[in-house]
Amino acid sequence: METVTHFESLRPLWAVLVSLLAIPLILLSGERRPNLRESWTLLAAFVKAGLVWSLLPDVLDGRVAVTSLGTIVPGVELALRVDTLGLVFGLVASTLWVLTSFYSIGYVRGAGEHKQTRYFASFALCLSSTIGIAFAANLVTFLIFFELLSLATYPLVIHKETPKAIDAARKYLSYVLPAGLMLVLAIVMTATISSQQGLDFVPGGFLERTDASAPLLRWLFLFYILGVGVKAGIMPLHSWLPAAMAAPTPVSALLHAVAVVKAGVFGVLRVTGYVFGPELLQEIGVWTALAWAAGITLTVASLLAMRQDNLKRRLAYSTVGHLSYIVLGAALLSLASWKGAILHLIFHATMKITLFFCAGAIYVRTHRENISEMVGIGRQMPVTMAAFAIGSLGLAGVPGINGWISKWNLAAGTLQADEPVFLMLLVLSGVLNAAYFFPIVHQAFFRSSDEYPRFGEASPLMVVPLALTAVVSLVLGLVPNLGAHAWDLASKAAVAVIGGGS
Amino acid sequence: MEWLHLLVRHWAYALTVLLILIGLHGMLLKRNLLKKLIGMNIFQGAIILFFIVHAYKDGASVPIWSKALGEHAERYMNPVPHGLMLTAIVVSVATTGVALALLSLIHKRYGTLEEDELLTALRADREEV
Amino acid sequence: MTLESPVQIAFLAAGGVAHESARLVPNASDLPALILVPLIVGVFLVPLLGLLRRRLAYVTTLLILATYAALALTGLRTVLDGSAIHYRMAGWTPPLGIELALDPLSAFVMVTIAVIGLLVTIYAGAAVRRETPEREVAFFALMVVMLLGLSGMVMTADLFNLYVFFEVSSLSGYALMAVGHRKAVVSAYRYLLLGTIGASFYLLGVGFLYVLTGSLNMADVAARLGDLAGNPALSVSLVFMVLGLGLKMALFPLHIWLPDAYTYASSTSTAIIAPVMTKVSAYVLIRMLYFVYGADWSLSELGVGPVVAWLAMGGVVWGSVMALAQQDAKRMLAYSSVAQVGYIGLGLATGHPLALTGAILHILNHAMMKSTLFLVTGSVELSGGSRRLGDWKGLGRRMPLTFVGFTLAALAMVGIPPTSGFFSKWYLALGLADSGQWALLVLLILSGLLTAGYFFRVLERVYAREPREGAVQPAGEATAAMNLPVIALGAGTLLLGLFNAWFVGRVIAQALPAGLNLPGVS
Amino acid sequence: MNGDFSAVFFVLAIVAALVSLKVRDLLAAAALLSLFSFVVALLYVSLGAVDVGFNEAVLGAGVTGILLVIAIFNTCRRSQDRQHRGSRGSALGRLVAMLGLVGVGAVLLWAMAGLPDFGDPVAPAARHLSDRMIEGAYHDAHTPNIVTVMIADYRSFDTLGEGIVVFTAGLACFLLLRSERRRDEDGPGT
Repeated sequence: METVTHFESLRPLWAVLVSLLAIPLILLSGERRPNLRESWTLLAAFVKAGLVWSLLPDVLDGRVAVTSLGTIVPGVELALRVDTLGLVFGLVASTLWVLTSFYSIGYVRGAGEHKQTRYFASFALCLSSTIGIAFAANLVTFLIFFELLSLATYPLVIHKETPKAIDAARKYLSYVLPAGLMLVLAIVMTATISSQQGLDFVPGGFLERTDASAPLLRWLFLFYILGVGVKAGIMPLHSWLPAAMAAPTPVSALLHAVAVVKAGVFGVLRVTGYVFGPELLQEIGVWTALAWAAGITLTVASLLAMRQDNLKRRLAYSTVGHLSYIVLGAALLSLASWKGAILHLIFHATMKITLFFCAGAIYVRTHRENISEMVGIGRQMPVTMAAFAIGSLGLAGVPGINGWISKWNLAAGTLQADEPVFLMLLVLSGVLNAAYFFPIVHQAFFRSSDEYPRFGEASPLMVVPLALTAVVSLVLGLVPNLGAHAWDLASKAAVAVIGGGS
Repeated sequence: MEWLHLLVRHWAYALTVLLILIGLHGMLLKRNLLKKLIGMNIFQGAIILFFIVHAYKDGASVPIWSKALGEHAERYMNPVPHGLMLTAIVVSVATTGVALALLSLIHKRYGTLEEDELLTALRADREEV
Repeated sequence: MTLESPVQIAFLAAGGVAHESARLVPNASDLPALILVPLIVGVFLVPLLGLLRRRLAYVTTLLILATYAALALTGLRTVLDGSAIHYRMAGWTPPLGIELALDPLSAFVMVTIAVIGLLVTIYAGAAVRRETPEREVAFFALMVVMLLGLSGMVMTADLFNLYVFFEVSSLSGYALMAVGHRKAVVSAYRYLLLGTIGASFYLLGVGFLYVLTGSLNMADVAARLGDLAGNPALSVSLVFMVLGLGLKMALFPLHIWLPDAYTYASSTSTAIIAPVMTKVSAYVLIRMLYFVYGADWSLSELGVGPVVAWLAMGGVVWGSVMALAQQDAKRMLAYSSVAQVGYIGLGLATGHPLALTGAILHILNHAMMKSTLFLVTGSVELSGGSRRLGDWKGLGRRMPLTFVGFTLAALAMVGIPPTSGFFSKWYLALGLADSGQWALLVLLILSGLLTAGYFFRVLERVYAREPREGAVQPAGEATAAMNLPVIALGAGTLLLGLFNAWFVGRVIAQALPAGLNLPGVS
Repeated sequence: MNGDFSAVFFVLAIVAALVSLKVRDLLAAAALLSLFSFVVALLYVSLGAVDVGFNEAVLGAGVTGILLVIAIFNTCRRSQDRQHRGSRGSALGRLVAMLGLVGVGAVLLWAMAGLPDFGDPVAPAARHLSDRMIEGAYHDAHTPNIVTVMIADYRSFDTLGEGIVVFTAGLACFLLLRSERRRDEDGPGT
C-alpha cells in the first residue's frame, strides 16, 4: 500500500463554495438580465470544474488535500478531504455540471420555463452540496451536505408547479426526509458506540467489532442503508425517482442520473468501505443482504423499465437498475467488484446523462415524451439519436463503450467473491437492458413515420453537450485511463478499501 | 391506626389540604367563570394558610420583639412565612383584580359568564381580527 | 416600605454607573443588580414618558431594552470562565437576605430574553399601534414588566423571590395575552386560572422545601437537603414544582391553555410571550432539578426523569400531529410550540449532559425560531393578509424578504443541518443514545418527520402555488422595521447552527451543573 | 396563643368556602368569600401571624370583596351552575379533573408522614432562618416588629416585586378596560 500524505489546501473549500457564491449573483441578476445570470452559472461551473480537476494530480501522487473549518459539534470537525473516491465523484459531478449548464440554458429557453432564476440558483446549491458530499471528511460533514442536497433538489422537482410536479415533490420529500432522519439516527448511534472520536472516514472502516454487539451493528448497518439507500434507489425505496421525472429534463439528467442518486450510491460506498469496512461486514454478515437487495433491484428495475412508454420514466427505471450495479459491487467486497463499482459510478454517469440529454432535446423540439411517438425520429435528429444509440449500447454492456469495462469488472468481482449467482443476475440484466433500449434505437432509425412535420436538431446549446458526452463514453470505453485516469483512480480506491491482497 | 396518629398530629395541615382541594374543585369543576375565581381565591388562601400553619410554634408569642421575651428565638413565632405571605396576599389580590377585568370584558363581549353558553357563543363568533 | 427598595436600587445603580464611568470598566460584582436596573427603571419610565407623548413609550422601551441587552451580554461575557457573580440585595448575607446569582446558565437565558425582547420591540413599533390602538403605552410598559419578571426569575437565587417575579411575569403575560382577537379575553382568562394554579403549585413546593429545610436560598436549601432523600414531603415538593412549572412551560398534558392563548392574542403579544415565557419556566425547572434537588435524586432515584421524558415525548408527538391538522397559521405554530417545549422537557429529564446541552441550546434556538415564525404571521396579517394557510399561496413572491426569514426558521424547526434546529436535536439524540434510551431516540428522530410535514406543507403553498380566486392577500412586503428582526432572527438560526460547537463549548458547557461534563469539551 | 383554638376558625373557614362555592347568587357567594377571608384572617391571628391577619382582613376580605361586588354589578348576579349538557368531551374533562383532584389530595396527604408535627418548636423551619431573623432583627434594624424588618430590610427585594405586581395589575386593567371603552365608541360588538 502506498503512502498517503495530507496537506492543507483551500481548494476543496473553494470547490464547494464557488457555486454557493454564485447564488446571490444569480438571484441579483434576476429574470430581467438572463444573460448575465447565466454567465454567472457558467463561470461558477467552469471554476468549480477547474478546481476539482486541479486536485487530480495530487490524488494520483497520493497526496490528499484537507480543509478544516473548525469544530462543528464537539469532537467532530467540519472538514473536507479529497481522497480518491471523493475525487472520482467530484470529477464526475463538476465536469458534467459544465455540460449541463450549457444544456440547461438551451433547454429552459427552448421550453420557455418559468422562474428560471430560482431554477439556476437551486441548481447551483445542488452542486455545492454534491461536491460537499464528495469531499466530506467525516460523517457529520457528509450528513450536512447530504441533507442540504435533499433540500436543494426540492425546488427543482416542484419547479413546474403543476399538480403532477407538486405530487412528485411531496413524494420526493416523503422519501428523502425519512431517509435523512435514518442517517441521523445511524450517525448518532455511531458517534455513541464508536471509539473513534472524529467520525472520520477511514479506508477499510473505523468501526470495530468490539464497539458493539453484532445485532446492534446489524441494526446500525440497516439504518445506514435506509439512510443512503433512498437516494441510491435500492428497491423498495426507489419509487420517488420515476416520480421525480416531473422535473425539467436537465434536472433529471444531472441530478437524477448523476448527482443525487450517485450521492446515495457514494454514501453506500462510504458506509461499506469507510465506516464498516470489509472485515466487519464479513463478520456480521450483512453484506449478503445488501447484495441480494441490489441484485433483486437491478433485475426488477430492468423488467419495470421495459413496461414504461414514457421515455424519461424508462430511463429512470434504468437508472434504478444501474445504481444497484454499483451497490452490488460495493456489497461484494472484492477488489474487482469495488473497482467495477467505482468505474460504473463514472461511466454510468456519462452514458445516462447522454440519454437524458437526448430525451430533453427531443422534448424541446417535438414536445413528445412517449417512446411510441418517436418512431422514425432518428432521421430528423440524427446526431441526437446517434448519441442515444451510443449511450444505450454502452449501458447494455456492448464492448467498445465504457459501460462494458465497468460491467466486466463487476462480473469478475462476483467470481472473486465466489458468488456466481450474482453473475447470472448481471448477465440477465444486461440482456434486459438491451431489450428495453434497442427497440427505441431501432424504431428511431429503421422505421419511418409520415406523421412528423420537419423538426430537425435542437439548438446547438443542447446538441453539443449531448454529442460530447456520447463521445466521451465512447473514448473512455477504448482508453479508460484517458484524461481523468478513471482506471487508476478506481484501482487506487479499491485497493485502499479492500487491500491489495484479496 | 398509624394513619390516625399522623392525622391527629397534623390536623391543621390536613384541614389545609382540604381547603386546597375545595379551592381547586371550584376552579376546575364550577361552570361559572366567577365561581372559578372564587375557587381560586380559596385555593390561594389555603396555600397561604399552609405557610402560616408551619410558622406556628407551640407556646410561642407573636413575632414582635419585646424586652420581656428577650432574644430567645423559641419564644417567638417563626416570622419568615409571615413576611412571605404578606407579599403572597398582595399578589393574590392583584391576580383577582386582573381576572375581574378580564371577566367584565368577557361579559361585555359575550353577555355571559357561564362556561356552556360561552362555548356556544365562541363557536358562533367567527370574526377575524 | 414599598418605596424604599426602588430608591435603594436606584441609588445602587447610580453608584454602579458612577463607579463604572470612573474606571471605564464595569464593576463586575454589581452586574446582577445592574442588569435589572434598566428594566426596573423602565417599568416606571415607560408609562411616565408615554403619558407625555405616546410615541415616547416605544422609543423608551427600545432604549431600555437595548441597555438591558448590552448589560446582559456583558454579564454573559463576564461569567464565561465558569464563574458566578453573587449579589446580595440590600447587603444581607444569604439566606437572610435575597441573593441574585449571575452564572453562565442564568446569563445565557438572560441574553436570550434580552435579544428576543429587543428584536420583537423593534418590530412592535408599527404593529402595536395597529393592533392595540391608543393603548401602546400600557402595552409597552407591560412588555417591560414581563421581561423584568422573567429576568428576575432567571437571576434570583431565592425560591420565594422567584415566585414573586413569577407572578410579575405571569400577570403582565395574562394582560398581554388578552389583547388581540375578541376571543383572546376568554383564552387569557383560562390561561390566568391555569397559570395561577401553576404558580401556586410552585409556591406549595417552595413551602414544603422551606418546612423541611428552614431556608429559601437555593444553594442553602440544596446543602440542607442532604439527609432528606427518603422523606415523602420532599418528593411531594418536587412533584408540585414539576406540576407547577410544567403548567407554565406547557409540558404535555398540561399544555391545554396554550393553543387558544397563542392563537387569539395579538401578533406582538404572541411573538414576545411564546419564545420566552415557556422557556424561562423550563429554565427554572432545570434550576430546581439540577441545582436544588440534584439530578441523581430527582431524576433517577425518584423516577421523575423517565416520567417527564415520556410525557415530553408525548407532547412532541401530540403537538406535531395537532399542528399538522391546523388550517390557521398561528394555531399551527402554537401546537408546534407544545412539541418544541417537549424537546426541551425531554432534554432536561434525561439527565445526560449531552441531552441537557441540547435542551439548553434549544431554549435559545426555539426562542429564535418561534419568534421569527410568529412575527411572520403578524407581518402577513398586518399587511392585509390572513392567518388562514389556504390564503398563503403565492406569498413567497409577494413578500420575498419576510418569507426568507420564515423559510430559515421553518427549516430550523424541521432540523435541516446546518441550521441550529438540527444541532439541538443532535445533542438530544446523542444524549439519549448514550444513556441507552433507544425507544425515545427513535421517536425523537421520527418526530422530525411530523415537523417536516407541517412546515413543508406551508412552504409548498407559499412558493409553489398560485393564490386562489378571492384569497385575502397582503398588499405587499412588510416594512423594513418589521423585516429586520425577522431576517435577523432567521439568519441567527443559521449562524447559531454553524457556530454551535463554539457556542456549546464556550457557553453551554460552562452552564451545565457541576458533575455533568460534556465529553470532548475541555 | 393557643393553636387548638384555631380549629374552630378552620372549620368555619371550610364551611364558608364550601357554601360560597355552592350558592347560586353570586353576590352571596362574594359575601361568603369575604367571610371566608375574614375567618382566615382570624385564623392567622390565632396562629400568631398578626401582620398577615391584618393584611388578609384588609386586602382579602375588604378589597377582594369590594372588587367582586363591583364586578358582579357590572356583569350578572346569578350563577346557573348548570350541569353540563353531557357533551362527551366535557364529561371526560370533568372526570380528568376529578381524578386530578383526588391525586393532588392523595399526594398531599402522603406528604404528611414527612412533615414536622404541627407546632413543633424544633422543626427545621422553626430553627434555621427563623432563629437568625428573630435574634438579629432588633439588633439590625431597631424595629420591634420582626416581620416588618424582614419585608422592609432583609427581603426588601420581594417587597419591590410586590410593588411591581400591584403596578402591573393597574397597567393590566388599564390595557384591558380601556380597550372596551373604545369598542363602545365604535359601536357595540356583536
